Amino acid sequence: MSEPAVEPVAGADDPDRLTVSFDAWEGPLDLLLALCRAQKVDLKAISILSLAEQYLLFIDGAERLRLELAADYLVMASWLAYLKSALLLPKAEQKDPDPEELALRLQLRLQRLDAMREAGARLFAGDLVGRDVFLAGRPPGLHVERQTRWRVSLFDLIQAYGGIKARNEPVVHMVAMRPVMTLDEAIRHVSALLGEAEEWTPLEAFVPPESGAPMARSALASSFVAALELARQAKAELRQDDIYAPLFLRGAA
Amino acid sequence: MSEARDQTLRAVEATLFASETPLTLAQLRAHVGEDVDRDMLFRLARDYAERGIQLVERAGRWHFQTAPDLAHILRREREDVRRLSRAAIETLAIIAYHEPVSRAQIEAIRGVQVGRGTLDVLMEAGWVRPAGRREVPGRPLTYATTAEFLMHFGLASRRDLPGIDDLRAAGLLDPVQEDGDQSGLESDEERA
Amino acid sequence: MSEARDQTLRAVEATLFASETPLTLAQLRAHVGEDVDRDMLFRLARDYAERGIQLVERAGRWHFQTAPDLAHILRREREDVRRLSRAAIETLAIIAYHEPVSRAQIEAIRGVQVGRGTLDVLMEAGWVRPAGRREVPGRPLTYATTAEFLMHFGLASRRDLPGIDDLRAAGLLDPVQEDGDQSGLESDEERA
Repeated sequence: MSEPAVEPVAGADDPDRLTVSFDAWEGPLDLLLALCRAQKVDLKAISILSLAEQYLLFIDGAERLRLELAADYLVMASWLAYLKSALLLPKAEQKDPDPEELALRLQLRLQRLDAMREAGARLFAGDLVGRDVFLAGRPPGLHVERQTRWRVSLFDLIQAYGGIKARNEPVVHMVAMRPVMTLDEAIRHVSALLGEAEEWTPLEAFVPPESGAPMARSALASSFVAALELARQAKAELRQDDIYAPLFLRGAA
Repeated sequence: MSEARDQTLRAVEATLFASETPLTLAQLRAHVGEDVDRDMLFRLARDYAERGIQLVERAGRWHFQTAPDLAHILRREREDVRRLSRAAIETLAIIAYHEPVSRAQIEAIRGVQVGRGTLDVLMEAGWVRPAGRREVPGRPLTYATTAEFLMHFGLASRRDLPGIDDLRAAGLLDPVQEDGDQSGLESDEERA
Repeated sequence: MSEARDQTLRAVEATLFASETPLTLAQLRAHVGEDVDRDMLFRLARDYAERGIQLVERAGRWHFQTAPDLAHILRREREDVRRLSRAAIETLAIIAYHEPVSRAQIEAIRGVQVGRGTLDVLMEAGWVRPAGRREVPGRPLTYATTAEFLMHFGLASRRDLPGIDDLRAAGLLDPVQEDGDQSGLESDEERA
C-alpha cells in the first residue's frame, strides 16, 4: 500500500514517473482508501466531506501536473464534487438521494474494501501448506486393487442359448383361409336370381341367405359389385332414391 | 483402550501417513474398517500434539503435516510459495468471506473490474470453484472456495477465517448489490 | 533431555517426514543443525516403535514408513460383483455349445457383431480361452471354454449342457422379445 504520491519526488519533469506512481492505486476506491489511511483515523470516524475535499484536491493536483487520469478517477471526482455540494446545502434544501445516506454508503464501501484487504493479509499470515507446514514428502499412496467377479448363473447361460436358437429358427408363415364370397360366385348368384326379379327388389335379397356372420359383409360387398357389373352389361337395372337409401335391383327388360 | 482399538488406531495412522490426499472419516472407514470413529482421530491428534509432525483436520479431511513452528528449518529447501497479485489476494479474500459471490459483486466490493485472469489463477490453484448460478436476472455464475483452499491456508472450516465473526457482526459481510455504482471500474486484467 | 534437544528432535522428525528421500545423519545435520546425533534418531525410532508409522534406517539413511504388519491395509483388494452383459452371456453360451468356434461364427449365430471387449471380459473372467486357429482361409482364431468355466457353472463336462430338445421342452426356445431392430449387424462393444 503506497502513500499518495502527489508531490513529484525527483525528476519532476518526467511525466512517466508520475504515471507510474499513480498506478499504485487500483481505481478510485483504492485511492480514497489510501487517503483515509493517510489520515490515520478510524474508518468509522472518517469525515466523508473532508475526504471528498482531499480527493478533489488530489485530482486537481494531478491535472495541474498534466497527468493522464483514467476516466473512472474523473467520474469519482465529479461524483464527490456533487456529494460535497449536496452535503454543504442546508438540511432543508437537500435533494432526494439523501447526501448523508450517500456519504454513509461510501463509508461502508470503504470499510468493506478495507476489511477484505486486511482479511487477505491475515489469510496469508496463517500456516500455509508449502510455506509454514509441509506434507509427507513421499507418501507411498493407498492402493485398492479392484477385481471384478462376474455374476451369471447356468440358467442365464442356457436361457441365453435358447434365446439365440429361438431367434434363428426358420420362420414359416401360415396364411389362414378367410371366408369370402368371390366376385364370380356373386355374379353367378345374382344373375340366377335376376330372371325372377321383374319388380324392384332390394339388394339384400340377392345375398345368399346361408352366408353366416363371418361371410355376411363379404357377400354383401361382392353382391353389390356383381350388381354394378351386371348393370354395366345391361343385364340389370339399379335404382337408389337417395344417398344411403336402400339399393333396388331388377332384371333388364 | 482395547487392543483391537489400538490396532485400528495404528491402521488409521498408517493410512493417513500413506495417503497422497487428506482423508475424510468416511474414506478412512471405507479403507480401514467400520470401527474407525472420530474419537480415534482426536486421540491421534493429541498423541502428536507436541511432536514435529501433527495431525490436523481441514474441511472435514484429516492429514499429517509438519508443526508450524518448525517452518524456518524446512522452508530453506522448499520455496514453492505462490506469489499472488494484490488483486488475486483480495479477490480470494472476498470469495472466502462472502461465498457464494458473483464476479459483479466482487467488482462492487473492490471498485475495479476483476480480470478473467484473476479468477483463473485462483481456480488453477484449486482454491476457488464455480458454485452455481444465482437466480437473479442474468443468472450470474457465483464462486466459492474449495476444501483445498481451507487445507492450504490451515483452516479447519470457514468459521476459522480470521475475524469472520467480527466482520459479520459489523455488517461488512452483508450481501452486496451487483451494480458497481458511482465509482468507475477499471480493469486489472494485466495485473492479475 | 533438555528443551533444546527436544526442539532438535522435533525438527529432525519434521525433516524426515517432509523429505522426499531417505536422509543420512550428515544430511540431517546439514539441514537441522550440528547438534543432531545418532541417539536422537534411535530415540525417535523407539518413540514410533509401537505406532502405525515407524522410523527405520536402511543403508545409513533414515525414513518414515508404515509398519510392516499393516501392509494389507494399504494395499486392499476389493471385489466388485457385476452382472455379465447379455452380449457376453450369449457369446459365452455359443462358445460353450459350439466350441471351438471363431468370432465370425459367433457373429453368424448371434446375428450381431461381437465386440472385442466381450471376448476380453470372458477371457478375463477365466471362462474362455483361445483354442488355436482353424485351417481355413484367414486361419481364424477359435475360442473354447475352460475348466474354470465348468467349475463355475457346476458342470462335470460340456455334455452336461442341456441339448436343444431339452431346451425346447423346458420352454427355453420360446420366441424372445427383441429390443431394437434386427436389420443388419449392430455392434455390442459398449454393452460388453
